[in-house]
Order: sequence, then structure tokens, then C-alpha cells
Amino acid sequence: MEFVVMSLLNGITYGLLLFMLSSGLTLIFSMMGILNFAHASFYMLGAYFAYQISTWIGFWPGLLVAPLVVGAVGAAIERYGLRRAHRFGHVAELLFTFGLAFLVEEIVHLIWGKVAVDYRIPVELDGTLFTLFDTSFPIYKGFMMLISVGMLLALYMLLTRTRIGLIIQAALTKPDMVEALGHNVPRIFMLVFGGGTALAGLAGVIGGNAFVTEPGMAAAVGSIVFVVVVVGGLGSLGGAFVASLLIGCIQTFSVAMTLSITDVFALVGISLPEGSQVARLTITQLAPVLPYVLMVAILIFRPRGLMGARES
Amino acid sequence: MTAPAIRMQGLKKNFGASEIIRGVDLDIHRGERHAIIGPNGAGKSTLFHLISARLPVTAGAIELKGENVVGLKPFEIARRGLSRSFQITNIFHNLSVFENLRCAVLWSLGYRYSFWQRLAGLKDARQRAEAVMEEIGLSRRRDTPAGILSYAEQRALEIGITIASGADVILLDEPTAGMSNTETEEAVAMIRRVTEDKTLVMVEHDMGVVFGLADRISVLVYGQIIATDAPAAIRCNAAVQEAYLGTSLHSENAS
Amino acid sequence: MKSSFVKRLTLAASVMLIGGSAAAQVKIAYIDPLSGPFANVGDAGLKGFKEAAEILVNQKGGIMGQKLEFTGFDNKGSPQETQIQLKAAIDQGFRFVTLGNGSGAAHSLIDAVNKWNARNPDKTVLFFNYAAVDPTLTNEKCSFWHFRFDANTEMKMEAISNFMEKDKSIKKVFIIGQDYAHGHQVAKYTKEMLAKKRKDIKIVGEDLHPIGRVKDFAPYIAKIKASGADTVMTGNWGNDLSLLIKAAKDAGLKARFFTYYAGGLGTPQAMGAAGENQVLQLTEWHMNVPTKNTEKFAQDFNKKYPGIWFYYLRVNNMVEMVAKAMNTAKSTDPKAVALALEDMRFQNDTGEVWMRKSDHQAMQPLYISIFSKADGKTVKHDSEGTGYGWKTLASISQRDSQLPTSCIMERP
Amino acid sequence: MNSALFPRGRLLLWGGCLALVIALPLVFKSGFMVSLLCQMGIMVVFALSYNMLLGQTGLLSFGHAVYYGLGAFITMHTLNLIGKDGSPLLVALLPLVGGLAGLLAGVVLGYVTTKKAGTTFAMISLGIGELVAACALMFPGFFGGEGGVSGNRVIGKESFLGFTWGPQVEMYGLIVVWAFLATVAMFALTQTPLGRMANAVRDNPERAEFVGYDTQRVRYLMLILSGFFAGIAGGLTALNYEIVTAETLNAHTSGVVLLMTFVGGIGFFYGPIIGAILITVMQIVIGGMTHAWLLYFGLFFLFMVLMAPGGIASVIAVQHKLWAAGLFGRMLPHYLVTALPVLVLLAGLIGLIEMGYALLAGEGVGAGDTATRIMTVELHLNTPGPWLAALATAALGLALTRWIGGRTRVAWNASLSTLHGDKT
Repeated sequence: MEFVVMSLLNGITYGLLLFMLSSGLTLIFSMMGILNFAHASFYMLGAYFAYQISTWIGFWPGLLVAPLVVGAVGAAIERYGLRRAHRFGHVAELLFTFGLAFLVEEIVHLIWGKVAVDYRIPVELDGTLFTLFDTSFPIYKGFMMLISVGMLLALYMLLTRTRIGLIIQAALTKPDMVEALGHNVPRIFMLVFGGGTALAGLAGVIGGNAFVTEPGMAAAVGSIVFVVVVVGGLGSLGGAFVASLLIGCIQTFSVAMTLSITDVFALVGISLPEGSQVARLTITQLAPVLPYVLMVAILIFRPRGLMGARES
Repeated sequence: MTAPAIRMQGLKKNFGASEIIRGVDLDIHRGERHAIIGPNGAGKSTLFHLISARLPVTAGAIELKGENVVGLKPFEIARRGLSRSFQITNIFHNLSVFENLRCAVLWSLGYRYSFWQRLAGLKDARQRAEAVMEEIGLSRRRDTPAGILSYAEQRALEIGITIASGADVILLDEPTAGMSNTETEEAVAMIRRVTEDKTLVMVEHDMGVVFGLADRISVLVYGQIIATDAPAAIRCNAAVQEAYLGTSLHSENAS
Repeated sequence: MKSSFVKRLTLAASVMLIGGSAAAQVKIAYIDPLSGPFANVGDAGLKGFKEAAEILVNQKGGIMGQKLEFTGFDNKGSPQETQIQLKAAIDQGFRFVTLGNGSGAAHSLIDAVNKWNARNPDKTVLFFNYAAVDPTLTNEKCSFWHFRFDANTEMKMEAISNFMEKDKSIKKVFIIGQDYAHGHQVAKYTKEMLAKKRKDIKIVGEDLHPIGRVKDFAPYIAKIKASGADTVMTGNWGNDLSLLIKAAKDAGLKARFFTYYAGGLGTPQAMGAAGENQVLQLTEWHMNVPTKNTEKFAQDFNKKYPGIWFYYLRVNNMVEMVAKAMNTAKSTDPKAVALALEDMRFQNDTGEVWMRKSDHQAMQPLYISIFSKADGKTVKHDSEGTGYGWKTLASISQRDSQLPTSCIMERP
Repeated sequence: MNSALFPRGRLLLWGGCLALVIALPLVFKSGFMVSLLCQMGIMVVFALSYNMLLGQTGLLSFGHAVYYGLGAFITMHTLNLIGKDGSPLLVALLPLVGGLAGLLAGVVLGYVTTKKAGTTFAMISLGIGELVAACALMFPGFFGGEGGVSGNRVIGKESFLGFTWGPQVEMYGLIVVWAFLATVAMFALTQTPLGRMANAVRDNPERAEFVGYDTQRVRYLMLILSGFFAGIAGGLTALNYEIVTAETLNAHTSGVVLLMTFVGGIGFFYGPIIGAILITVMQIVIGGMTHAWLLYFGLFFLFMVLMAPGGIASVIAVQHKLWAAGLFGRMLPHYLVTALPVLVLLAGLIGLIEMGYALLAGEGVGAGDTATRIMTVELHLNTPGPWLAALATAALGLALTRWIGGRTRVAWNASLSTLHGDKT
């Protein structure tokens, strides 16, 4: 019981962080059709900016300023780079973001060095929030959940209660239609890209000190956010939310499984030959690759994703 | 007596809750030129999509030359000798005119997925593609990428790809849409020429073309065939006049 | 390498066209990642070698009057590129190479060097390994042309298990590691050795996780906690280690972590306060081992290269031992140097280093230390500016880390 | 029109290229250079196989290294299986084994991946690539763990026509033969019904279905064949380096081949060849010259995406057309005039980047190098002088480039319109 509750809490925290990252990507992917390979780079930039700002004026202003700066950088990149690449089609766009991810990492190396920076959790949030069955739950994780849920609500309000939000929603499912109705689609694209990257930046601000702020952090989450978007389904923020939590929980719970592949097959009545390496693998070992298995399975059997509105 | 080229029985298509095709029964005889007309939104293009398996059928049966084809994939239907064109030009944009046509003849000549034969050595494919190119009047554009052809030329290529395979049942979806009068005349002549001895079904808005080409006409209104008959009979059919001709035929003719 | 862009360009061009150049000094090619994700490790190593060569050899008269020089070759961490860079080094007249990062690259290099020497017996090359710890390199795959100056995984585990043997507070051990050769080896040796030395210790769990893929270790920690382990054994390095320690602290796990790699290259900084009194490491040296010269050397180094902390004493050992071998042999021929290195006993600041002849594995004193608050006395120096430093718990003489080898060496 | 696969002009071109690659090691004798050439040869095959998917069938794959890597591993295991008593002839044929392994991998994995095209295919290939790469680390029995699998390509007592494959030059010869055969085969494939239908499927999958082709089958076959050639490249890698490690089949390798192919140009058969050669040179030669190479590489790549999305091959193709139309002479002075300010701009930028690297990530006296030498001039980076100079150079270059570049653009557009005017 203790284990289940703690795992659930951990899974949800991780899932919410994933959602912060993937919500922006879903918006960008669905509206602009761009597989933004640099999305995780903005997450990294968020963490580094927050670190830099926190050394100057503290963590709290950084929490606000860093995502805005990241968003501004994102919007500028859309305006002066991506928009140009857009003319040459989706492959060019994708490769642009591919190259961008590369460049961002190198620039981070150059400015902040190649090892982790000392980006710490602020003292106010350092400590134990509550102790459950003698396992402590840190305040900071609670704070992360708070921020994610707050962001989720804000995003929901923005999308359902404002004009621009309604246009974005419409554009998610029917991008051509919105253009046909005479909206300034390039400007909306710029806003969405800026907004999406700002969300990634915010995830970086609160994820950077919870985990480690170092130049490899973008690559570490780079592909998992794609998994979330694909599993959740194109054009569906709700899907991304469900997929984030699902993947968060799958990863936490599968670690708890000590079953091996042999055991799994034994459950369905197939006995595998002893001793092969495959047979000895445990679910725990497989935990971090399970999302990819899930993604491939989803793409094969339900290409539109869990809650997707369209296929491509 | 041989089975009809196409036989539709109780054919239905729903998009969500809305019924677009609401029970079509129609036989297309072999060798006839059959036109399907009807007001916008009547479901003419949808009917074509169902026959050619671009869209899945909701209910009912379609037989192609006596063989049930519901549930087959588009390429399987194409291999059974049905070929269609599209209302919105649907060609291979980066390939040249000649390559477009050669692609269209390869399967029917039995080259399938061959990667052991040189294209250049396939004399029959070349000759057939060139013959079609001649017929649709694009010989001098042979090596031009299809994407940069003029609109009328692309429409001609569209028909060329459709007939190139030598299919004996041909579906043309608004072959003359958007053409000028002289272009239309040329197109009609060409269609007449290339569908000689074949079964032709076409959707067309230009009543001049319809009444000039068709042996029989079916009128589709709100997903149902309200009449099928020879052109002259259709012209006098009261139901047709009420539902369709009375309102829009004149304006269609005028445009 | 202070040479200019243009100089390097012309050098590269000339090498491409004519190949080779005469050696005016003793040159060692340093083949390690100097760009990309692992560049920090490679960069720190290269600076260490340059500094050691300068202070420990060149300022003391050099090698038979010649200067010892290290030149960096960027293998980008790739085994394939390692071989290309080896060829580049050979072209430029290098007869000695050193590499430390990545067993993949080390295997690739040892293979390439063996083959090169077999195919070009008049232009042999010698490989000094300063950090690749796969035991096979001095066992099944041992080579006359390879010398290892770092203790291998198995020896390190021997030292750790000896320590565990005496510590009766250890009752339940959990093993967690990265799912690749190194992690597998650590797990295997832990189980074997503990079974021999302390039958009462229970292995309460064993987990392998894909390398560099886990963002949140909380579930693993939850599992460790549920198992009731008081001790965790891990071969993890880099972020996989820092994140593990951080997650343990978050969940209030009170177990001790025995590690291989907590001491350097950014890990202390990344784990910070989370590691206090919980993380132990095994190394050949740390800042708070009282020494005559090394302490000052390290301080000077840290001052000179802000942001990089001196970590590898074995780099100094290697530089001094190689220089000594060359001076003894009065030759810079790889074969003569190799013969002189064999069975060498060298007194460094911490004790005796012995290069065993049978497998070319260096035996050296090792230390087990714990991450504690710097207090200016026993923990005189902190690590990487964190306010925490390493406190020695036990020292192991080189004799106590020796293990038999299965090496059957082909000697030229 | 050309009805033969090798009309005289093409025969001359291919023969000339073959002669050139055979002659190269006679000029570049150093071991490094020969190793570099070997790597290029392998990458050419790999990139061409990738373009069978991307350029010819329109399939963007993020997991092509899987076929390359599996080909390499199987080749290496086969080499070790043959053992000491084999003959050099067998060794020379091993890349074929790699090819078959790649083909088999294509048959199995392709069945899953090619069900869909477009984004779905891209994402499935990414997922499968990650899975296979993860497996490579989990199964050290087959993949050799971190150390990889190694072998010795010199086996047998006798040589084969004097070849033992020991010396690098002989290996180069073997690579040239295989690379040439593979290139010819891949080119020939573009001239077959399947090759052409792959283009059709790329352009318009729907229409391809309506002319009787199962697009899924076309994609599947193309992926299998592409896997075959990638496997050959993998087999050559195994023989060349005599070691195969798990990173042969990871995402990084897949990314590199994508970059090579794109930079070279996906619209032309020879594009990937140019890309493979250029990127290999950049990685290894420029990588050896400056630590900023990754930055240069990233900037170059972004520049290509934004300015020449058709790749280098498309730039060459346009020049060729201009040449054929007799317009190249008109453009040449413009090119030369533009080159000048561009060089100034580049000099300024390179100066800034190199100084930045020296200051921030230098490996000289200290991590914060304050003195560096560029162009044999000692620069003091803690003073504003060098920075201002570099900045001014870059600014001047930029201004001049914009000014002269604008005029060149006018001339360029004029030439292009003449060119297209001639055609229509």
C-alpha cells in the first residue's frame, strides 16, 4: 500500500512535468505540423536562464522571467528561421529544428560549460512536505505539482475563454479553415510557437533544480516528449495530459515489477526456454523503454493516438 | 448476358449522423457512356469514391463486372480494370509528363514491383505511354515536370493517367471543370476518342458536355437516384425538372 | 594546445599530403572526447596530463633532456573515430597513445594497436590506459602493448567488499546499476564477493536501468526503501548517479551508497548537500588524503583552471612512471619502454604503485571516503566548491587490492 | 532520349569517378588520409541507401542506423565464425552477409514501420530505433556490451590475388569495389519499375493506389532494399574498423546519415554522395582543427536548410543548367564579386567564434584563456581591441554582403527568368 501510494505520487509528479513539456509541443505539432526537435532545448534553456537569473536576483523572479525570455527567443526563432524554412516544406522545418537543437546544446556548452551548474532548490522549498508511512514527500515536488496544475488551468482558461484561444483550438483541428476565415495565421503561429516554448521553459525552470541542470538534459527528455504527443494524439491537449500521466505512472510502476519476461509468458501459459537473455529480462529493466513500446504499438493499432482528432 | 459493368444495390454512405448516399440502385451497362448529374452536395463525388474504394461503404453492394468489390482496396479495384480521375487534379507533381503516364501503365503491363528490369528497356510501356501522351496532346511537354504544367494541361494529364492503364471501366470526375469553352470542346473530343469501346461514367456540371457525350444520364439528388434514362427522356422528366433542372440547369448552362 | 587555428590548419594539410613528421620531443597522443557530451571529462583529463607533464617531468629536466608533450585528438567518444584518430596520430609520428573514457573506445584502441603492431612491427605503438576499467582489458583481452594505471572494476569491488566485510552494520544490500557491461560487472562482483566474505549479508534487491534514460529515480528509491536495504551498491556515474542520490534525499532514504564515481567531474556539484554522510566512494586519492606534493599540485591546478577540479592522481602516476621507464630504458622506443614499465615499483605520494608484469595492471593504494561537511580539519578541502568534501574511512594498500589474472600475454 | 542505363556520357562520368577514387590513395599516402577515405566510402553507401527512403520514396526515417548496425554486427559475428582458417576471398564477400542481415531486418521491422507513411512512419522509425538501441545495451551476449564485438579481418594462410586486407590501403580497395557496386546497383534501381513507382508513391500515394499499386508494398520493398544497402555499408564498417559497438545503431548514427543526405541534396541521386564526403571531412578534418567545429557544423547546417534546402546537389544542378544555357559566364563575375564580402563576413565571424571559444572553453593556459594566437598574431582577449576588430570585420562583411548580394540577386533572378523563359 505504501509503495502504491508513493509510486502514484511520483508517477503523477513526473507525468505533470512531462505534460508541461508536451503541452507546448502538442500545440506546435498540431497547429504547425512541425515535429519540433528543439522543444527539449527550450526546456534546457529555461533551466539555464533560471539558474542565471537566480544567481542575480533569486529564484522567484526567475520563475516568471525565465519562461518569458525563453518564449521571446522561441518567437524570434519562429519569425526569423522557421517561417523561412516553412516555405520549403515539413522536412526542411523539421531539419531546421534538428539543427537548432544541435546549436543550442553547443551554445550552452560554450556559455555555461560542459558540467552541471549549481542550480539549487530555493531554501523556502527545501524540506519535507509530509511523511507517509515513513517515506517523506519533498515540498518541492508539491510545488512542481502546484505549478503544473496551475499552468494546466491557465492554459484551459486561455483556450476556452479568449478569442485567440478559440482560434487556436479551431486551428488545432482544422488549420486550413482558420486561414480561410482570414486570420493572420503566421502571427498566430508565432504566438503559439513562442507560447509553446515558454511552457517548455517553465518546465525547465522547475525541473532544472529538481533534477540536474546540465547540457545533456535536453537530449535526455527529447524523445520522450514525442512519445507523449504521439500517444496522446495529434491536436489533443487532453490526450497529451492523459498520455503524460499514463507514461509517468507506467514508468514508476513498472520499476516495481520484478517479473521477468519468462514470468509474463508463464502467466499466459507459455513457457520460454531457460537461460536465454531475453527470458531473463525483468520488467524493471525494460521500464524506461516501455514508453517507446507503447508508442510503436499505438502507432500501429491506433495511429491517431488515444484522443487524437486526426492522423497527420 | 454478361453482368453489367457496375451494379450498385442499396448503396449507403454515412458521415457520422448525416446520410450522404441514401440507397442507390444503379446498373451501368458495358460500353455505355453514363453521366451522373445533380445539384451541388447531392453526393456525386462521394458515389465515385465509394465505387473506387476511396471511401468505405456503409451499407449495400457494389459489383464490378459481376464481382463484388466492397471491402477491396483501391489498388485491387484498379487491378480489376476500373480507373478513375479526380475533380481536384491528382497527379505526380515532381515527375515528368512521360513518367506520369508510364507509371500509370506499369501495373497493367504486368511489371508489378519489378526491380530487376530496366524501365528504359520496357518497350511496350514506353510505347503505350507515348501513345497516350499523343492522344491527350501533351507530346511536346514530354519532359516537363507535371507540377509546372498549365491547368488545362494538368487536367488533360489527369485523364491521360486514368485511361493509360487500359482499364475498360472509366470514371471521370468533372473532367472539364474550370476549362474555357474551346478547352472544353477539345476535352470532349478527346474523351470521346479515348473512351471508344469502353464503359465511361462521369460526373459533370457542364450540361453541354453531358448531353453531348452521354448515352444515359442518372440524376442524383440528396443521395438518391431519382431518374435514369436517355438524355432526351431526362430532359422531359417531370421529377428531374422539379428537383433539379428547373432551378439550376439554366444557371449551370449560363455559366 | 596553444597553437593557432592557421597553424593547425596548415599542419593538418601538410599531414594529409605528405604524412608523418619528425619527433623532436617525446609526444603522447591523448585520444579522448574533446567535443560533444563527454567533452568535459576529456578536457579535464587533457589539462591534467599537460599540467603533470610540465610540473612533474619537464620542470625536472624532462626525459633525457627532451620535453614530454601531450596532444589532444578528439575521438568524440566513438570507437570508430578512435581508430581514425589513432591513424592520424601515427601519421604525425606519435608512438604513444593514451585513452581513458569509454570501454568501447578502449576496446577499439587496444584492438587497433595490437593489429597495427602486428602489421607494422617496425613502427609499434604503446597504449597507456588511464581510466577504462573493464577487467577484460587486463584479463582475456590483455595485451603486451597496453598498460592500465587505474584499478579495474573487479579490484575496486574487492576493496569495497573488504571494507564491507568489517562493517557489521551492513546487513541488507541493494544493487542498482546501469544496464550495460560495467553495471552488469559491478552487480556480478558484488554478489560473488559478498557471498564469499559475508554470508550474513542479504542482497535484498538488484535493479538495472538503461543508461542515461531515467529522469526521476524516485520509483527506484521507493523500491530500495521498501526492500529495507541499509546499503546501496552502485556503479553509476554522471547524471545517473547524481539523480539517484538526489532522489534518495528527497524520499528520506537513509541508506549508504557505495560508489565508484561520486568524486569528480561535476558529480559532487550536481548532488550537492544530498550526498552528505550517505555517499561513499573508492578512489586512488582525494583532496583530504594527506600528501606531500599532490595537495599543492591539486590546489595549483584548481586555481589555474577554474571550473575544473583535479581528480585523477593516476594521471600523475602515469606521467611519472612513463618518464621513469623511458629514462631507465634510455630509449623512447615503445617496446623498450614497455619492458621498462613491466614490474616497475614506483613510490608516489600515497604509497607504492606496482605495475604487474603478468597483465600490465597497476596496483596502487586505494581509499574509501565519505562525503561530509568540510570542517577545515579532517575534511580540509571541499569538493568542487560545494562545502562538502571527502573524509577517509579506510585506506587499502596495493597488496590488498590484488586479484589473480587470467591473462595469457603474447609477448613479442 | 537515353534508353540505355549507361549512355556514353554517363559511362564516362562514372568511369572518371572510379578512376579518381582509385588514384586518391596514390596522392594521399598517409594512413590518416586513407582511413578518412575509407570512412567516406562507407558513408557514401550508407547515405545513398538512406536516400532510397527519404529522397526516392519520401520516407523520413529516424532509425536507419538499425539496418546499418545490424549488418555490421552480423558481419562481425560471421567473420569470427569463419575463424582463422577462412580465406581472404570469404572476407571480401562478407559485406554481402551484412547486406542480407540488413535486408532481413528490413523484412521484419519494415513490415511494421511501412504500414504508414509521413509523420507516422517517422515516429515509428524513431520508436523502433530507440528500442533496438536500448536492446543493444541490454544484450551484451550478442552486441558485446560496451566493448562491442571485435574481430580480425586478416585470416587464412594464403592471400587472395595478393590481398590479405591487412594494410589499410587494401581495405580501401575493397571498400571502393563494394561502394562502386552498391552505387551502381542503387542507381540502376532508380531506373526500374519499382524505383519509379517509389517516386510516384512519394509524390502522390493516393494516385499510385488508383493506378494499381499497393503503396504499402512499394514502401515495404523500398525499405527492405534500402536495408540491404545499409547493411552492406555496415558490413564494410565492421571490416574496416574490425570492431562494432552498440553506437553503430543508435539515434546519433541515424541523425548523422540524415544530415549527410539532406546537406548533399535529396532530390538528386548523387546528392548524398556529396553530403557524405563533405560531412565526413567536416567531422574529422575540421574537428581536428578547432574545438568549435560543432558550432560551425550547426551553423552550416542551418544555413543550408534556410538558403539551399535542395542541398548542394541542387545548387550544382542550377549552375549546370545555367552553363548549358550559356548564362553561367554572365553570373560568374557576380559570384566572384559576392565571394569577397562573404569572405570578409566569414573572417569576422570565425574570429569572434574562435576568440569566444578560446576565452570560454579554451584548453590553453587556463580555461579562461585571455591570450590566444589567431593568424600568428597574439591577441589579448581581456582587452576590447580584438573583439572590436572582429566585430567590425563581421559588420563590414555583413553590410557589403547585403549591398553586393542584393545586386547579385537581381542578376540571378534575371538569369533564372531567362533560363525558364528559354524553356517555355
